[in-house]
Amino acid sequence: MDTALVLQNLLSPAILFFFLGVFAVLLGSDLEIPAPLPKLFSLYLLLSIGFKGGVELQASGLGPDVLLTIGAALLMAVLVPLAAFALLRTQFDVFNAAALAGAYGSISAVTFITAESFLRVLQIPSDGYMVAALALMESPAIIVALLLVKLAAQDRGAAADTGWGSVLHEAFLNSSVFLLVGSLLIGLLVAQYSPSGIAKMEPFTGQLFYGALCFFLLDMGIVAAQRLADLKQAGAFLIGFSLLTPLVNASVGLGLASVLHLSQGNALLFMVLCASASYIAVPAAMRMTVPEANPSLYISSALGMTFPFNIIVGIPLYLSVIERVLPGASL
Amino acid sequence: MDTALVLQNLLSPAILFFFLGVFAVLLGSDLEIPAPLPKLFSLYLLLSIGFKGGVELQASGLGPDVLLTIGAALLMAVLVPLAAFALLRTQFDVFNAAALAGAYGSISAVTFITAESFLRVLQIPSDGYMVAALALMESPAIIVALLLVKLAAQDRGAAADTGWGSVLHEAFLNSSVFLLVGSLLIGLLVAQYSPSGIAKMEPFTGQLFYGALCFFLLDMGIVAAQRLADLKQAGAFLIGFSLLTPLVNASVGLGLASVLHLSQGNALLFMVLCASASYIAVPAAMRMTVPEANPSLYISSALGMTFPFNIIVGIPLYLSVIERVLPGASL
Amino acid sequence: MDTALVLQNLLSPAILFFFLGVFAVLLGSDLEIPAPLPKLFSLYLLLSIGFKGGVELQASGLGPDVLLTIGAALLMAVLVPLAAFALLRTQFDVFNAAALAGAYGSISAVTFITAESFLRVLQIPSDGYMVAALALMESPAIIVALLLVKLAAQDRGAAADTGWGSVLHEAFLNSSVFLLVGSLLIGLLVAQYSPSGIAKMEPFTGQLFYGALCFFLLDMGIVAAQRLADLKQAGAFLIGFSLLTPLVNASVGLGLASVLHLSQGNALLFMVLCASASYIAVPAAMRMTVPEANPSLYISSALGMTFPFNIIVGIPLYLSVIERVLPGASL
Amino acid sequence: MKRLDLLVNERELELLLKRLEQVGVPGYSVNRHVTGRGGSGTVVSEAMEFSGFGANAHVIVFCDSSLLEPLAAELKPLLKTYGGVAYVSDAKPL
Amino acid sequence: MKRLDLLVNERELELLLKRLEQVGVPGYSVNRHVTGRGGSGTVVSEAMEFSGFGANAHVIVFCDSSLLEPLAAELKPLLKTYGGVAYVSDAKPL
Amino acid sequence: MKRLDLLVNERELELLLKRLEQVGVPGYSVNRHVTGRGGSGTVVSEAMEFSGFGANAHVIVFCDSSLLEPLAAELKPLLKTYGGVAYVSDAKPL
Ligand SMILES: Nc1ncnc2c1ncn2[C@@H]1O[C@H](COP(=O)(O)O)[C@@H](O)[C@H]1O
Ligand SMILES: Nc1ncnc2c1ncn2[C@@H]1O[C@H](COP(=O)(O)O)[C@@H](O)[C@H]1O
Ligand SMILES: Nc1ncnc2c1ncn2[C@@H]1O[C@H](COP(=O)(O)O)[C@@H](O)[C@H]1O
Ligand code: NA
Ligand code: NA
Ligand code: NA
Repeated sequence: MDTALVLQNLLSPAILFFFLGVFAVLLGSDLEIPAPLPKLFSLYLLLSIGFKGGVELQASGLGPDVLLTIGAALLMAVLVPLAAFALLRTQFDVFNAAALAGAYGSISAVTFITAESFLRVLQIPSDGYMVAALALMESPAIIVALLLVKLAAQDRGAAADTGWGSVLHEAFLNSSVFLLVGSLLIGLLVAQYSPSGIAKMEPFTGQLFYGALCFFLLDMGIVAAQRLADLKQAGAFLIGFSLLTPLVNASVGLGLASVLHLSQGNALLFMVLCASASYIAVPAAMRMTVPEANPSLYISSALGMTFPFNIIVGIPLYLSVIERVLPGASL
Repeated sequence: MDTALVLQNLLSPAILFFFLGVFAVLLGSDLEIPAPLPKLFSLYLLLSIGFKGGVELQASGLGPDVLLTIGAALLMAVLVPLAAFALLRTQFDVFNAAALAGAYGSISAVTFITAESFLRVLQIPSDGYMVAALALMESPAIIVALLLVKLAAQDRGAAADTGWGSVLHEAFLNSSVFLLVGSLLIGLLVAQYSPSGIAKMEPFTGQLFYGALCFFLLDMGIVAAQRLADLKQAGAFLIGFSLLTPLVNASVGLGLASVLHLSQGNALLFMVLCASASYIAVPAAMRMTVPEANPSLYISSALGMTFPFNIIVGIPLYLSVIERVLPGASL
Repeated sequence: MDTALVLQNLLSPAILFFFLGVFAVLLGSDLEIPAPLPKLFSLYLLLSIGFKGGVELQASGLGPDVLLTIGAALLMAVLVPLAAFALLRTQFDVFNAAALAGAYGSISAVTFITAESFLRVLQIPSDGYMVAALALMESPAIIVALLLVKLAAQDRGAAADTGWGSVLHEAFLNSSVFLLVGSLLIGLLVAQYSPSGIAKMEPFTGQLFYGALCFFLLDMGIVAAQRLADLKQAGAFLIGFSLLTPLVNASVGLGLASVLHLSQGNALLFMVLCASASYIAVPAAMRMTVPEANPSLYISSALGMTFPFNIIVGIPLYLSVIERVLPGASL
Repeated sequence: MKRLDLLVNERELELLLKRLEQVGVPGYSVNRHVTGRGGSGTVVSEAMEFSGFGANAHVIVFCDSSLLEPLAAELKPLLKTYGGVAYVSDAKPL
Repeated sequence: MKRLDLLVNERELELLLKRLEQVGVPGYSVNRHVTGRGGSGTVVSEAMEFSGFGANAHVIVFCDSSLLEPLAAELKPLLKTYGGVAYVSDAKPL
Repeated sequence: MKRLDLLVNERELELLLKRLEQVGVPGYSVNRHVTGRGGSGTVVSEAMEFSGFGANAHVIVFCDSSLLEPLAAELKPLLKTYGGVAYVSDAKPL
């Protein structure tokens, strides 16, 4: 693994502020980012990444490359939860296995954003249509997880509100999916019909973006470190799962990226999408539709372990592998 | 009505984010901008528009044109609530008629800001002193409404705190009037005595402005759509009133603008001031001084109907009329 | 005192927004910046000042000048609370005297930031390592105050959690110290190892800074004016103390600055550090470790009197003295 | 002792607290940003806090039962004018 | 009259309020952003509000005691499925 | 069963919750950002939350009456040192 890349990542403001949040908890500082400020930053990041992605998607168009990449993303969003469920069932009941599978089949937008910022520092280009892949990978795993519960636990008693209507609602209309997709569509429309709007949005969605990401990662460091304590109780299997799953999924992602001849930048983003786990959209859906599952299992592993692993170790690791495996990939 | 203008407006980021908020409610997404974030954005917008208006007002000075325009604005702020009251009394009791009249006699700063952004996209100039007109049009209708209540309902019982002291207090010191006027004066002072401060404020009050407006309009879309449901219960008369009043007031405004030889940009802003209704300053005052009125009537019609009508249909409509009626108006 | 300097300060946006907040309270406007928005701005200001200070500290290095200045800062942070305690004991019990001494021995980051902005308007340079002095002056007075309580009130009963562990914890890990020092270290590391990160942070930590300061000072004006009422009850001695202490401490600071041949800009920042009193870190610590002290004494004098005095009168006054006393000081 | 729970709109909070102080309650606690639905059916939501509407405030007063009568005299006209509810329960210090 | 205190996760709030309205309570007050610890030991903190977790909501209902039975019938299944607690005390209008 | 209402400054909340857990309460709910006025006349306002002052927290505990005595033993010294109030009422599960 390329030490220069690792250091470049570790010593970027984004990761250092994440560590600052982690240390605040470990050292017992009373530093906190009071609610609803973290929500402000997460709404802002989703709105900005969506808008910018839409603008770039309009520029790149929906050619066969784009559609193939998106198809591969959807494939992973269905396969990963199925495979994860099979593995998790060896240790957990149907409900917890399905909820965890849903989290790991879906994605983390902040991990994606951190990877994109990393690429930008290294001046490695990537394409705006990867944001469309991001948006489309959020929901399928939620549906797969619910399907698994319905199939595997047919006698669960009709306690929760688990009709298909409400499942699809949770999958496609939960706030983070809705805001991301909506902003993407707005970016598309503005780029097509009202391009002067792009420049007017730029200081807000563009220039401010990296600083706001750092501020949010400071908070993410705090909550990830708080969750780490929970995770200890969850046991060795789940800790191993939350560290190995990103590696396995990233490898499969790399294979697909290689088959699809993705550029190095797009390949990294694709691997990160496969490797990351959801701690916003999926928990929100699972808590309503699979209340039998223990939320501290799925949120603590996704947020306390997989998220830090990906942004600290994963991103530079995946890129250094890409540089070896896809050296001739079109930049 | 000029289709290009309509599309230009409809497909601007500001209006598209407004629609995104509306759709969030209509589709049942759980997207929300938690309190007090909307307040952050509304404070920010008032502070910025005030400051920039003050800076420009100092540049333009208080010539006869400026004073005449401001005089016309004050005239409208007194006439509109009187006329509206006469009409509304045919359907509502004194209290509700007066509160509604107050809302429609006053203005909506966000509608003004949206119109100004629209002008900027079209590169049609407008003058900073229009912000002074905005500031001065907020309060008079509050006083007129209270006067009407005092005259028409002399036997109301001394329940509410309705002495003149508290009425003037509500009219001139409520937070939105106070912040707008205060920031305007600060802009004036800074431009006169400490002009280096203008450039230091610019990234905050200038560059960020449009993006922050879009974020706020996302929230306004959510609350407007929530209010729409209330409005259905209020009946056809009020819905008609909330759509026709802006058109009538804008027409009178156009007449005055034409008499005063306002430039096209200033004429649009003037029409928008006449056409818009208050959902911040006036409800705040009415709830204290006319507690007998039903708040969901005045806030739902101003926020759920007149506001969306103005920013979606009104602004491009008024401008296309201006382009026909005031073609020779000085740009 | 140089009238031009005074006016330059009084008519800067920062001070004018502070006054706007003061007037809001005095006139009885309902303007408020709802929680946790003030916290957002204070976290942002600490993060930004720390980060930028770290970047500049890396550039200047830790030469003997820097170390001497920091040593002088630490000296003041120990001497001031001792001297203040001796004086305050003539009027207050041990607990209140120690808490007040702690507040005045520590510093106010916002006063420092306001002074720095003032220098920037006048284009007088100052050095980034002064932020290190700022960071290091926050904690010592907390420890001194606690030592004084332990020595002077040995029979206080073990009610509060006042072991050394928790005292050091309050002194060095309270959120404002932690965020400032952490951001400073991040700035240092980024400047050294990942300098491309500086430019990416700039729009957030740099361009936005002055506007955000103005917004925060609007809130500070509101809370300072609210505190003023409390202070009246505290009596003439404390009012005198809160106005004279900054002058005395600034004078001692000026002496040290002159001995150390600080530049004019650094000398002003040093005087401001000596003259300012803490209303964030110290009250947070005192309320836990000296619960016997009356918080409204120390927070009202630091926030309601000393803070406004320093930013309105102190900063231009200190600079005009510097211009006379240190005329040949290296710019 | 008694516990008094008051639910009023935030805009009337100042007025209400002034009356409480006049009656001489030993203290009170205020929880703002409360939402709800009242007798008139009006829904109060956080979404409108940015506007002139505000949300509700929940005021809790622990006081001697002897204060209930003067409190009722002071507060009932206010509640009648501006809306809001007031309920009393028993409580005793821990 | 009675006072009913409900503590549930914010995500279930909509469902709960719908049931309250079905039973026909005269009103309710909602306090969101409540944190806590429950029977399962799970700690709810404001720090997770940005995520899909949300915080708790505290719902207060003042109502006639005759409503307690239908309320129990409507709410208990909900509390059993999603967690949360419900307690009743005596209260009377001021 | 009993309902315990505690009002303390947010800065002491951690200490208080630790004591509650030591006594073994079955759960608790915390409402932060509460303002108020206490015996000493000090007004706590949201405006000072950015500073070292914080606001108050309102902690509600539903527990068996047998826990009241150990709770009083643990909490009273804390309340005496740092201020705050504690009141008990009757409550029963819905
Ligand atoms: N029965 C009730 N139980 C709990 N809270 C209530 C009740 N009735 C009214 N409220 C609260 O008091 C506020 C004002 O009530 P009203 O004046 O009836 O609209 C409502 O928004 C609720 O927050
Ligand atoms: N004994 C209790 N006293 C006060 N609040 C409680 C109690 N038990 C549970 N809660 C609240 O109800 C929420 C859900 O409880 P549970 O379903 O037991 O996890 C907790 O997060 C607490 O806020
Ligand atoms: N009688 C009371 N009723 C309701 N809340 C109270 C009462 N007394 C004190 N409090 C609350 O407890 C906090 C601390 O009280 P104290 O320690 O007396 O200053 C106050 O800020 C109030 O929020
Ligand atoms: Na994934
Ligand atoms: Na109008
Ligand atoms: Na000092």
